[in-house]
Amino acid sequence: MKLNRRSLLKLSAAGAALSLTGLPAFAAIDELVIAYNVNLPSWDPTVGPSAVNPTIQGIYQSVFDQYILQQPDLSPAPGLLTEWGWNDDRTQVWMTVREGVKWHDGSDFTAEDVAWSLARVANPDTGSPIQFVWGTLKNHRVEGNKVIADVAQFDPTIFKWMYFLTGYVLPKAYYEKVGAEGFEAAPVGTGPYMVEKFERNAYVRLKANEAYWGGAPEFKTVTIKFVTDSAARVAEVESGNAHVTLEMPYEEYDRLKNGPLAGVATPVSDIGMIFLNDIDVMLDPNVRKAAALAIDKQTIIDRLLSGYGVAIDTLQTPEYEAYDASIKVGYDPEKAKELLAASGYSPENPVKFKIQTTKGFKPKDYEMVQAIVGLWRKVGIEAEIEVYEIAKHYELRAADQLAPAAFYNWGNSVGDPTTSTGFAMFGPSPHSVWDGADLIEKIAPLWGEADEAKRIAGWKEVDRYIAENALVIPLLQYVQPILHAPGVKVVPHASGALLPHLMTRG
Amino acid sequence: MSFLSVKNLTLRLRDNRAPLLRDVSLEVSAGEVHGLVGESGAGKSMIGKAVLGILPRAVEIAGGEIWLDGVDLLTLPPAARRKRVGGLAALIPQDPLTALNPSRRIGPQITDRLVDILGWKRTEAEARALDLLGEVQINDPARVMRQYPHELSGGMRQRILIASAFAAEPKLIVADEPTTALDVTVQKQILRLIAGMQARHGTALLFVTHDLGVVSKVCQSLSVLYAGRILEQSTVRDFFAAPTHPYSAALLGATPKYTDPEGSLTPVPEAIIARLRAEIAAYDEAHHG
Amino acid sequence: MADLTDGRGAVKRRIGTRLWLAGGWLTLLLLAAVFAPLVAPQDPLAQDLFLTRLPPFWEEGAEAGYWLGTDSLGRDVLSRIIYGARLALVVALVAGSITCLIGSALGLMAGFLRGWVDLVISRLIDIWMAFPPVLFSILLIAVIGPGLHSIILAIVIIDWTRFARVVRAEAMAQGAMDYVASAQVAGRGRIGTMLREILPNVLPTIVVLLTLEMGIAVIVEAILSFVNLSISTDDPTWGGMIAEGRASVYQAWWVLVFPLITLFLTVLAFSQLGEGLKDRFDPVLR
Amino acid sequence: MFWQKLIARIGTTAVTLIGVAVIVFVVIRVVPGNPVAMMLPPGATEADVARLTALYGLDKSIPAQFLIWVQGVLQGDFGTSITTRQPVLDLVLGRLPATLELSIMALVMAVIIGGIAALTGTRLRGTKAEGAIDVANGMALSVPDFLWGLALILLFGVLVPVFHISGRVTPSLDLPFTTGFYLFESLFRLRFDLWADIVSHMLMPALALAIPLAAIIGQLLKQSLKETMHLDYVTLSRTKGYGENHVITREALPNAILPTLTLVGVQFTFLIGGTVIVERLFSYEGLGNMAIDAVINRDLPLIQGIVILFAVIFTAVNLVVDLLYTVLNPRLRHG
Repeated sequence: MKLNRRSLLKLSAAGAALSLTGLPAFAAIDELVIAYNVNLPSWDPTVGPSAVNPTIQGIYQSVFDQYILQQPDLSPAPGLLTEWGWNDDRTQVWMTVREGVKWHDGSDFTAEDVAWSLARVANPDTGSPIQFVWGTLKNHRVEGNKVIADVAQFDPTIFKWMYFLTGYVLPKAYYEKVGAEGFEAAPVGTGPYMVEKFERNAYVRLKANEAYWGGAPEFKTVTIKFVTDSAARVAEVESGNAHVTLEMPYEEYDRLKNGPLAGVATPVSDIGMIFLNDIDVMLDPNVRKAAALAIDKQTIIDRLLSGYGVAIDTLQTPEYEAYDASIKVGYDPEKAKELLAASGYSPENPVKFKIQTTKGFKPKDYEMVQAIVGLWRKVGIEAEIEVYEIAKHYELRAADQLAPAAFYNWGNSVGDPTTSTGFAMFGPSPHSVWDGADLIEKIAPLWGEADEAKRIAGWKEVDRYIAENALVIPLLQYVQPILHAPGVKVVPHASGALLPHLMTRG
Repeated sequence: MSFLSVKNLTLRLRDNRAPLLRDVSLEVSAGEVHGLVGESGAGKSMIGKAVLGILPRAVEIAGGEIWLDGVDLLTLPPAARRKRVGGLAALIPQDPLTALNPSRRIGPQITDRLVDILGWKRTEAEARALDLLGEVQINDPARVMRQYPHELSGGMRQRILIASAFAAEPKLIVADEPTTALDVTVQKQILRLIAGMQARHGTALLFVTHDLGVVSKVCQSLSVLYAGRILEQSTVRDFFAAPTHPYSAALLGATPKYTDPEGSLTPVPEAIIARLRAEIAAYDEAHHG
Repeated sequence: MADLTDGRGAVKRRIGTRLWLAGGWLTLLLLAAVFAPLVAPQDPLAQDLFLTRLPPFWEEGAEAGYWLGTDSLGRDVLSRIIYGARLALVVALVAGSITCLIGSALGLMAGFLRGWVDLVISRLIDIWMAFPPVLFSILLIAVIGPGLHSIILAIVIIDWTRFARVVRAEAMAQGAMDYVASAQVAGRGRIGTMLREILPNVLPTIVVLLTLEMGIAVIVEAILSFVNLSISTDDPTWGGMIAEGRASVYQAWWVLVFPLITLFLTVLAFSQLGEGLKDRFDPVLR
Repeated sequence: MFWQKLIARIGTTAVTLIGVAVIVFVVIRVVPGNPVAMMLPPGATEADVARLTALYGLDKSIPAQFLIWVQGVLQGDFGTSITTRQPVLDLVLGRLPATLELSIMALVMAVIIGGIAALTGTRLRGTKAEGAIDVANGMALSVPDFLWGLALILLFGVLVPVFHISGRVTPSLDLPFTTGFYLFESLFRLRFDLWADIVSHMLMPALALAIPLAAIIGQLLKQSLKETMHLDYVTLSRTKGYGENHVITREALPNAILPTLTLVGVQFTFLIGGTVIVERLFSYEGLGNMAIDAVINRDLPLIQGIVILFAVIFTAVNLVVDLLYTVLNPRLRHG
């Protein structure tokens, strides 16, 4: 039997008719089932490794509310805080707390919860990974429905962190009553859904919070099944066992998006890039520039990712504030050869260095590096690929022992230049790879720049300098594919978070 | 009419058609004890196996007939043949150490044929088993019935196998060198036991052995085999008085006598072996496989 | 002159057709691996982003020279399978034989020398078998990093107990036999006895286990590639191709199916070879 | 005599467990990819790294850490998992029933399939059919369990969607179970609707595990049967008038099973260890699935807990198999 598309469609259609165990057909959906791609390790969104894991923020945002709400286009809006800001001389921050909100256990949400939550993540011994940001605020205090805190060290992005990693408000009374372990067993938040049943590594069943301040969600019961294997996830949705799924190979997305299922694919705040380490051959600007010019980003996106991806030349994406469309690098293999020739290299006598990448961590990560190595080979760059696990990457980067080139992806759902170009390229930060002194001087003043317009212009200037000297090679902005049954309408979120409370019966 | 009548039985190996038995014919009437004698590998035990239908898979019956109580077994379908053999005949195996199923108690291994094949009621079969265990001089038969084979000696196990063989009052018993695997002291008792039971039960007995001494004591008639051919058939009395075939005479010369333990033994002369080979070759030529 | 014995000796096992087929496939594989540069129609690493997912030659839309089609990077599937044979055979031969060497040596010593040597080695075997094999190899590769040497090391570390257990039992059984006692009486030292008396008799079992082990080594490489832990460089491996092909099985089924068939036939060939050798050596089977 | 054997056995088991604990403790401490580095997002400073390392006690020397760990174990505290911040013992014991049930179901299916293959192979020995069964056995053996899983997902999951593809039970069902053993408890509570749903989830992963195991059992049993069929008591039983089927199943099989039993015991432990990949493929929430996450996230205490539990299962199964062997084998029973 020739296993091509036509015969497969005929078979699966026949199969659907044959299904015996009363699998839910594609008709009206009362209980929404989502096939999710990663397991949820822990219910505390503010402490521990899961607090900084971008792939599970969608689940946290269904159960907990952030200080400030981030809308699908990444822009901030009033959340549990209705207004917020600095005082005139920026020595204090003030926040007005929304009233009439209830915790899932029925108790009242008060300014006390906000102050307590902020103090908790600022305290180093709770193991909070973002303590270095929250620690810039001191002695948080409540005045009626306002919360005031002193600014120990000015951070222009403090309010942006309030809708980013660990920016969640937890119930003070409940948490202190049941303790960390009790909270893990029965988490309580103010979010659109309450946790009804959680089976680790298997599924979580959510019940709608009818009294949600943002309006009760349409689907009253939502089950999030953890299905780590992408082929199994697609099979779940295709067989009707689940209604929505994400992160599947683009070929599968294309196959099903107009077929029995529907689909939506939008660019998200996650980019693929190649870190360059200022060691051996990478110290030669010709080699760096040639490496950047020799990559045909658009062809890689079209051929490898079925066209799902946005080519970028700086670490900012079009949605970010500091995005500057005028900075261009482009694809020019001839110029790359000239630059390499200037340093004495050629396809016959290629420059040699190692490039590290993960395999299977991000869609087609390994294949992209193989394609880039193929393109480099044509202009005279011989790159040897070394695969490592994401855990090994973090360690090497923290110890600044990455290979001359290392493929990595960088999430930044806040869209601020500090949490993209800043942390990635600022020498002293343990997470940057390029340690050039010239760049450090350019970036240093921007950390504390109070004037927003001047700050953004400063970061654009840094991005231009980086692009001209090829200190890093940005590749593409990822597009997140979501497949869903025709019976549900999915509103995608630019941060990549899959939010059930935004889904309606389409 | 003889109870067992084998006519022109020829056995060959399936894959290379090497002949094992060449046109063997013999008759055993009810109550008669007939010896099958020959060197090891002469095919004597093959005859017994052919009659009981337990030939190894590698051997096929290339010709001949086996009449058991008036019916040619080879014309019967396998199931009917098995039933008939099970009812009318029994085997006393050579090595008691491996002929009893190690994971089953002794009792069921005697009564199973009576109940399953012959349709006896369980109580009847058990009574019969106890009876026979007594007859083979086993004391405390009830206890032995519940024991496992590994708890009993070789001699005891052979007695049990004999009891099991006679249990169904078969008309024919094939005893395949029943004493060879036992040590000498026990051999005589077992021989006397078999002869006694045969006489009492009037069963026809096909006695396979390489020991002419045993034949002289137990059998009434015998056949001498060499390389799958019967060289001589006669009554025991005539044979021991004057064997007709030179090979038989040589064989007699090579057998220690109980009566004359110090008698010198003369191996079978080469000349006779050569003549036999020529005889066999001529036969093969005539029948060219 | 006709064979006058009762013919039992005449029973020879014809070399089974399965043995011929298995041997044939493995020789074909060996040739492909050794002469890969000559045999392979394309360079296995050459990518052409405009020739991605070409179907095999018999389907329409195929390109000449790409007999079994191309993968999502435009690389020729047939050439990658041929070069993949190199790695498969290297893994099978190297990992197989090292595992066999270590395992058999320890098994032999434990089985024959008995005493505290046997005690120590048996405990070692017990401890080693208490580790879940796949999990242990994933952990191991995380420690030493992916690469050809790590796969081989992982296979050796996991599977040596298979040899040790069997060889120990065999050596113990042989040790009890009379011919060993007579050899020792003839003044040969314990080690001498072990090597010259026991080893030749245990060798057939070792050879059978070795062929089976080679098959298992190829499977372990496929499992590790499936979990993205196989070799890191560009060199093609069947397991890697299967894992990569899985994502686009509906669009380009040949990227998954052909390496799968090759892997399947190779492992089958090793197991049938092992079975065949076992029958040849085993005198008991009439 | 029996008691001496038991005490010696407990001694060896203890040595094995301690050996496993020490080895895995050192191996995972040496593994690159310090878990703390994984926790720190962009912008964290050196001080943060040091602070968190101390918090998780990873800054002490390996022997010191091992001592702390052993003291904890003696009081039943296997440490806390870094990623889930739950006690390791609860996590591991929570997931153990799922893996045990899957392995037992796979073993039962393997014994049935392997048994049938061996018996038919023996009954039809010498014919073409026996050759076909041998080749089928070889094929089943040469395809690893995760590839069988792939094929099953494609076949029964998508093309002919008859069985569930992932998970262990349909989440929308509310489960009245108290223990983790869903399959057995649903039977115990006579809830056949739940039982059917659970089986529909477990069938494919169990089958993927069972096929290679069935091939091994099939080959071993057939080999042992072949040798038993040559023995005299089998031939004697034929002379009693019994047919071939009776002879094989009642006379040969009981004695052929014994040697196969010990090998099946060993294979069963490999099976449990081998569930890692199949559980991952079918997103079946057993120990294996959790183990892979633990390794990827370098959750050292959790890895340690899982490996130790596997070792305990391994030694326990061996003990049971040995006991079974003595009970079944009449010669030893009266020893």
